[in-house]
Amino acid sequence: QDKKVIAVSVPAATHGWTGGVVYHAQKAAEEIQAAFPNIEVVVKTSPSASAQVSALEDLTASGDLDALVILPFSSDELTGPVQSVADAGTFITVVDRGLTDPEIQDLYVAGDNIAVGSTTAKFLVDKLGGKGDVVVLRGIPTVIDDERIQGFQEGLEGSDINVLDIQYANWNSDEAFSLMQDYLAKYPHIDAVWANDDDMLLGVLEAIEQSGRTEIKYALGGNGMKEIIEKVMAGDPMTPIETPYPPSMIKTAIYMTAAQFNGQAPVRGTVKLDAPLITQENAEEYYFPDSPF
Amino acid sequence: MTDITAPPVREPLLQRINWVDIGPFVALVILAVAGVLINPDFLSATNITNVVTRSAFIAIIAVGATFVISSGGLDLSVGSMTAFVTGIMIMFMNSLVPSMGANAIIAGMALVLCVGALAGLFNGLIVTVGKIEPFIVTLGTMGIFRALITFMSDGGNIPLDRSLREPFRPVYYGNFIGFPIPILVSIVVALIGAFILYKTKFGRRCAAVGANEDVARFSGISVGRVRTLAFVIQGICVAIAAICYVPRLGAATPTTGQLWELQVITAVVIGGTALRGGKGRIWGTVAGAVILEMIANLMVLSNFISEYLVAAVQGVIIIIAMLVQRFSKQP
Amino acid sequence: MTDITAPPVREPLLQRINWVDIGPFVALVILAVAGVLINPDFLSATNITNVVTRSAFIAIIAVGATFVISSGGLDLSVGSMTAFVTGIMIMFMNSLVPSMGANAIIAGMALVLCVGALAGLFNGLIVTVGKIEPFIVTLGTMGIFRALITFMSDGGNIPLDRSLREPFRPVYYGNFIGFPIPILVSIVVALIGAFILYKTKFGRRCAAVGANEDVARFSGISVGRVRTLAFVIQGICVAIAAICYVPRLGAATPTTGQLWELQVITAVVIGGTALRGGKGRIWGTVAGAVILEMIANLMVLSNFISEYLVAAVQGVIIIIAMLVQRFSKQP
Amino acid sequence: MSAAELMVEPAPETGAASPLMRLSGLSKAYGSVTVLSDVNLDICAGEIHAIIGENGAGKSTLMRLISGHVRPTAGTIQLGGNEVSFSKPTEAEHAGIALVHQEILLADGLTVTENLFLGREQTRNGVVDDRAMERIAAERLRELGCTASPRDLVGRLPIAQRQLVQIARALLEDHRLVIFDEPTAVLTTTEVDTLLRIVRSLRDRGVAVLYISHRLNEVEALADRITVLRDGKMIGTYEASALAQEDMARLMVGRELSMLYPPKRGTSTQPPILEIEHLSVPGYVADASLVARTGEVLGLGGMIGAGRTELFEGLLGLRPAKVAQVRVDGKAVRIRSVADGVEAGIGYLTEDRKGKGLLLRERLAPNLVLTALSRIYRKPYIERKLETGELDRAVGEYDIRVRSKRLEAGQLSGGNQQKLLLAKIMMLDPKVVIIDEPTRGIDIGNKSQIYSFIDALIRAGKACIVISSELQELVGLCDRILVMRAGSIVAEFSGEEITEEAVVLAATSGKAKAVAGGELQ
Ligand SMILES: Nc1ncnc2c1ncn2[C@@H]1O[C@H](COP(=O)(O)OP(=O)(O)OP(=O)(O)O)[C@@H](O)[C@H]1O
Ligand SMILES: Nc1ncnc2c1ncn2[C@@H]1O[C@H](COP(=O)(O)OP(=O)(O)OP(=O)(O)O)[C@@H](O)[C@H]1O
Ligand SMILES: [Mg+2]
Ligand SMILES: [Mg+2]
Repeated sequence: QDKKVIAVSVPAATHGWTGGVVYHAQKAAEEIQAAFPNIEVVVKTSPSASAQVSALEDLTASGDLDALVILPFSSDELTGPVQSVADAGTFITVVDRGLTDPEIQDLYVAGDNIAVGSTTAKFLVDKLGGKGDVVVLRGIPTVIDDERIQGFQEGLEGSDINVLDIQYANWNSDEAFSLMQDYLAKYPHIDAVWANDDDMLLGVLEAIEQSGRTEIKYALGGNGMKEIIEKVMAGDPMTPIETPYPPSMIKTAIYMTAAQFNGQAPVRGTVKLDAPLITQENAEEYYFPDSPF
Repeated sequence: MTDITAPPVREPLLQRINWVDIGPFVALVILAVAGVLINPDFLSATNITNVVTRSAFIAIIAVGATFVISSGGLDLSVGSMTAFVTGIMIMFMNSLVPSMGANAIIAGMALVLCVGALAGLFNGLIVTVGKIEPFIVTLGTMGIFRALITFMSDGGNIPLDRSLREPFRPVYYGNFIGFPIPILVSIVVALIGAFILYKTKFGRRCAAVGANEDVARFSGISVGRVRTLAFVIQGICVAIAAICYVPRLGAATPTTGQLWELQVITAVVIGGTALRGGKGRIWGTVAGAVILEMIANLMVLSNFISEYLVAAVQGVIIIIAMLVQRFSKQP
Repeated sequence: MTDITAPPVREPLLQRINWVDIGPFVALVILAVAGVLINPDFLSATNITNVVTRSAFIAIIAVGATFVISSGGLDLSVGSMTAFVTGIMIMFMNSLVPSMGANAIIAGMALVLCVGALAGLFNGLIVTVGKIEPFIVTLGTMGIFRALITFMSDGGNIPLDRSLREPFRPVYYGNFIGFPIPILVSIVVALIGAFILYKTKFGRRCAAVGANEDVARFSGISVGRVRTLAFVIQGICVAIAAICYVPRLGAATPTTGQLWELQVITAVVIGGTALRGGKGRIWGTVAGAVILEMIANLMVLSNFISEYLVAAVQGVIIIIAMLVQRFSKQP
Repeated sequence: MSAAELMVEPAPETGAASPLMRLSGLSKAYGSVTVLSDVNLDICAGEIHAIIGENGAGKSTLMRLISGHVRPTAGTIQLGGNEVSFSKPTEAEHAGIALVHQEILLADGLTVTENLFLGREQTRNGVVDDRAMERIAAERLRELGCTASPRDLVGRLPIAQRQLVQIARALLEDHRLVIFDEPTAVLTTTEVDTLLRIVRSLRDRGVAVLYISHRLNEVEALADRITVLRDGKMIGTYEASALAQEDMARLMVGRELSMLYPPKRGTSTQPPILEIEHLSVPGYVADASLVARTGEVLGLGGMIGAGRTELFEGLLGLRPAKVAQVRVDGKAVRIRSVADGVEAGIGYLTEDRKGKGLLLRERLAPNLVLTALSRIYRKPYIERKLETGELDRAVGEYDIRVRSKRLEAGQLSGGNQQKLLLAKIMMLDPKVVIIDEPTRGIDIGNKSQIYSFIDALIRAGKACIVISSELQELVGLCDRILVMRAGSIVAEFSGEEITEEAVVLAATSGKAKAVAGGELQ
């Protein structure tokens, strides 16, 4: 019996964005299995890097895996284990975070975290006229967070925009709310706020609203959460733009991987998702009302 | 031999002060002084109000935890229970909006109190009927509640109906005679908690069960019932915290209440309640919750701590706060 | 006047089996049977080897935790301590590569054992000298270690030098007479742990301190020293786990070892050691670690559980495992 | 009243040889409260030196000073001519001083052997030698007539066995001075006899023995010299041969004592107030039935392990038990917990006051009212004032000697703890009071108070069941006695039949007339 098995390994739904990833992965799995009875897609979530390595071992233990779609927790930690899977002849699709050794992956659907930071930064440089005071909220200390901050700082280079403060808020709206309140207490003048994830932006917006402070021109996020896209569509002056980092990239990757078991030639190489600026004009394209994210 | 017949001497004031109870407040004052030195804005009305208001959730839940802990239990599930009951409440309110309008809020509040009590009952029954360590039971239910909210929200979030946001908002952002509502709520909860723990039969029994289960049993106290009830009180406190919480961000997410359990237990212990049970200190617990929030606030307000090291400094301060407490206990 | 009690009769075999010790193994067997029913691949050699190998980290750390808990302490910092010592080890190894080549691995291993012991000593001294609840102390140091690794890695990660990956790899992936190295390491650690806990004066005193501090003190046992030493053993176990961990993931990150503390404590408690101290069960602890890993494995192997509900099912299974344990205690 | 008035001469200073230990001006104060002042005492090798005094006189405190558990506020201790100052118990132990505590200080979760060897484990090649330790433990336990197995968990042992384990622990190594602080309070006659033999053999080997007991007949039988403490002060040291029991009592209390036991009331003919039919506690009690009537004190005698305690614990649902029928005042009741028992009018006072009776870390008042919270409950809350009032009343009524009402229960002297516990149970105003070992560790003055109190209860129309391991007490106090052996009620005595010999005989050999459960109704 030659039923083809595609395993999908993604982080557990611990916050909004990963929740979106799980949602899209499951959607893709259902759709593909309904359309192609000869393909089976198993989605597995893991709450940590080492759990993900374990999940890989479990998925390959039975030895009948044809393809693996993986959104790694971190590049360094998963490179070795994915290598072992690849060595068994499994087709490897890596999503979002590339492995340290690019040779391993057959297909790479890349998100661009650096671009998320730099696109936002460039927008601010432009709108604030090259100068001003901004505060930044970052997530959980991981590669993604690090890259976004790095991109943001690169984007500000050459301008007179001053980053007053960067603190962790763990991609959690409550912690972001508290942190923003404290920023507001600490800095009498803030021109703009960047939270490197939309979950946190929700908290930031509430804190700003409660403070009644009016000098803050922009509060921006990133990731493309539907609540924020709605704001962009509505032309919200505080949050006029958004940078997408669509969790649906996992769906794209699963479809591209599945295609080869459906008679098409396997797609190899790199598919780069850029992080274009979402504005009121193009917001509609990035709006998925049914997605939980 | 006749010492008892001597008229009781009024003890001097200094000795009558209960130093153990005072400990956390001493720590609080020292922290506040340090705060002003670090950043003069610290004592601004807005900042202090913000900090105290924010500490309300932890304080309210920790009042419940004081019962559980002083009766010899432990509840690790409070954080995810908050997320779970919040989710239930929002979904229920949203579903009632078409028929009831803003009254859905009242109905939702009533429901969440029941759900909280039931969730607490669930924990309590497994602990007492199954006779399993509370640590393990609530670690298990922590996973269960967290999974349920993730499931209910499909991993995303459960937003409150827009039409309810405005009428509900004052519950977090509103004031009453100058005090933010959450502060008032937590004072009321603490007052009721203190009343129950110190002034009712149940409170006495709670402490007795925590101090020595055998003595309690031989004194005619139904140990299982008292323990279970402590968990139910914990559940109700979680529900009250959830009611104050929803209007703040207007949504429940799988990250709601994450790691609150650790904060709650820390607040209780900093407040002077021993983890092994037998004695609960409601007001110390409230002070403990404020201390925690204040430390976090000071971390942001100070300028000389690398963002990477914030957690380290917090850890150090918590340990120092405990030391201050210990030494203020010996007058 | 003679005594009425009959001379002690040799107990029948069934009664001589220590049922309390057997509990976790019964739970393990039931789980394995359930596993086969869910997915026949479960019992494949590869799968079982994988599961047991993976449980090595938690098992090794939990052996240390058995000492801490049976002496009446608790260590919440083990997870972040793992991250911290892993980071130190990698940085040290990387810095030695130019001069020592692959020998850097040996040097790094020696160093990490010292660092682990020191980190444990640090915890132990604060607990015993400062006389603060271990829960609070280690919650504090948990923050401290976590912050240090974040600081050391600048919020990113600390990868092992490429040239060391190959020579280091066998420590996780290698075999010796057919057994994966981590399994052997954890068996050796458990053997040594069992020897120390059951067969040395220190081990006896550890249990005595946890059982009744006052009695231990009156018996001339230096309670502080015993407690501190238990934390040092915990630190060394963490270091050993770190050594096995690095070749698996090849890097230390600020999220390394997150929430391991809960898994470790759960393993210890499932293994039959009481959280309030007084009795440690090394082999039960090891079984507990395997049970946890097996549950996670079954979640992956089974296909009918919504991804969102995995945590809930795990929670339920943990509680059931405890129930099985309880009932197997009463023959 | 001075000692001289009591017409007994203190023993002349024994200038003989040099004493093993000499205490000079030893005092102890807790804060502003002096519990022991200016004690001067010589203890010689090869003597049994008894210390007697009322509850709270400071006997245990003195022993704790000698054995390094507590440091004196003034005065010196000389050992073998050299001044010593112990900062911890182990130092005293190394100097050859062992103390058997009044309260049982053992770790419940450990086995008998582990407890015996705690802190002095034996090793072979660095490995603890369980085999050897268990062998020694078994031997020592046998010497003491303790039937516990070396591998039993101490927490599972009845209290008497625990006491024997504790004694075995003190005697494990050879010491120069062994102190027994009320070793026999929880023991029955057989074990007491064994213990007395062992104490004498210690003396004969040249060991100095300090011996505290409230059982004056023991003191009379055993002691070479007797020191009397009253209110923390030394009254004097006397040659034992010069003191009769009445003299001891008088010296302790400082006044003439009236009769120890109240006159008996005679066999009651009133209707039964408590009827228990066919009660079994698996492993402890087999099919016991009994009837208690108002107007009589019903005694329960038997050896250690006869199952008397378990019978009533089973009755009150404190351990798994089966019972066909329980009637209180003629009405059938179902009792599944102590609370049900209270409801039905049954009060039970445990024999294990530290482990099951009092919250040692809690103050006196909360302990007192724990069972009877309603007494201080005035809707809608508990009134502290009522609570203090209750404490004042109980302190007066039961003559609980407390120097401050802010003390924790664990800081009371043993006897006063017992009185507090008694007061606690009586707060419930029960119809039937079951008192397990009512005077364990209580001095003779208080004993007679408690007896007259029990008598008053009976006269007030209540029933009282007394479980006692002290034969004299049983015989002196009770109107009717049931004897248990190996889990069954084997004999009943009333009126003239009640003699020590008859009870002992029934408890050990069963030659007395057996009573079938049914007959009792
Ligand atoms: N830690 C303490 N703090 C204050 N008072 C104390 C403390 N320990 C003991 N006392 C008091 O010292 C007095 C003497 O107590 P001690 O235990 O020596 O009496 P005792 O003669 O052994 O009595 P008993 O026969 O009842 O055992 C008591 O009044 C007791 O309350
Ligand atoms: N050494 C022992 N070995 C085995 N079982 C024992 C031993 N000692 C006691 N038991 C069990 O404990 C039961 C009751 O013990 P316990 O001493 O509490 O009874 P009791 O009659 O209340 O004695 P007392 O009140 O005089 O201490 C006995 O029936 C017996 O089964
Ligand atoms: Mg005494
Ligand atoms: Mg008894």
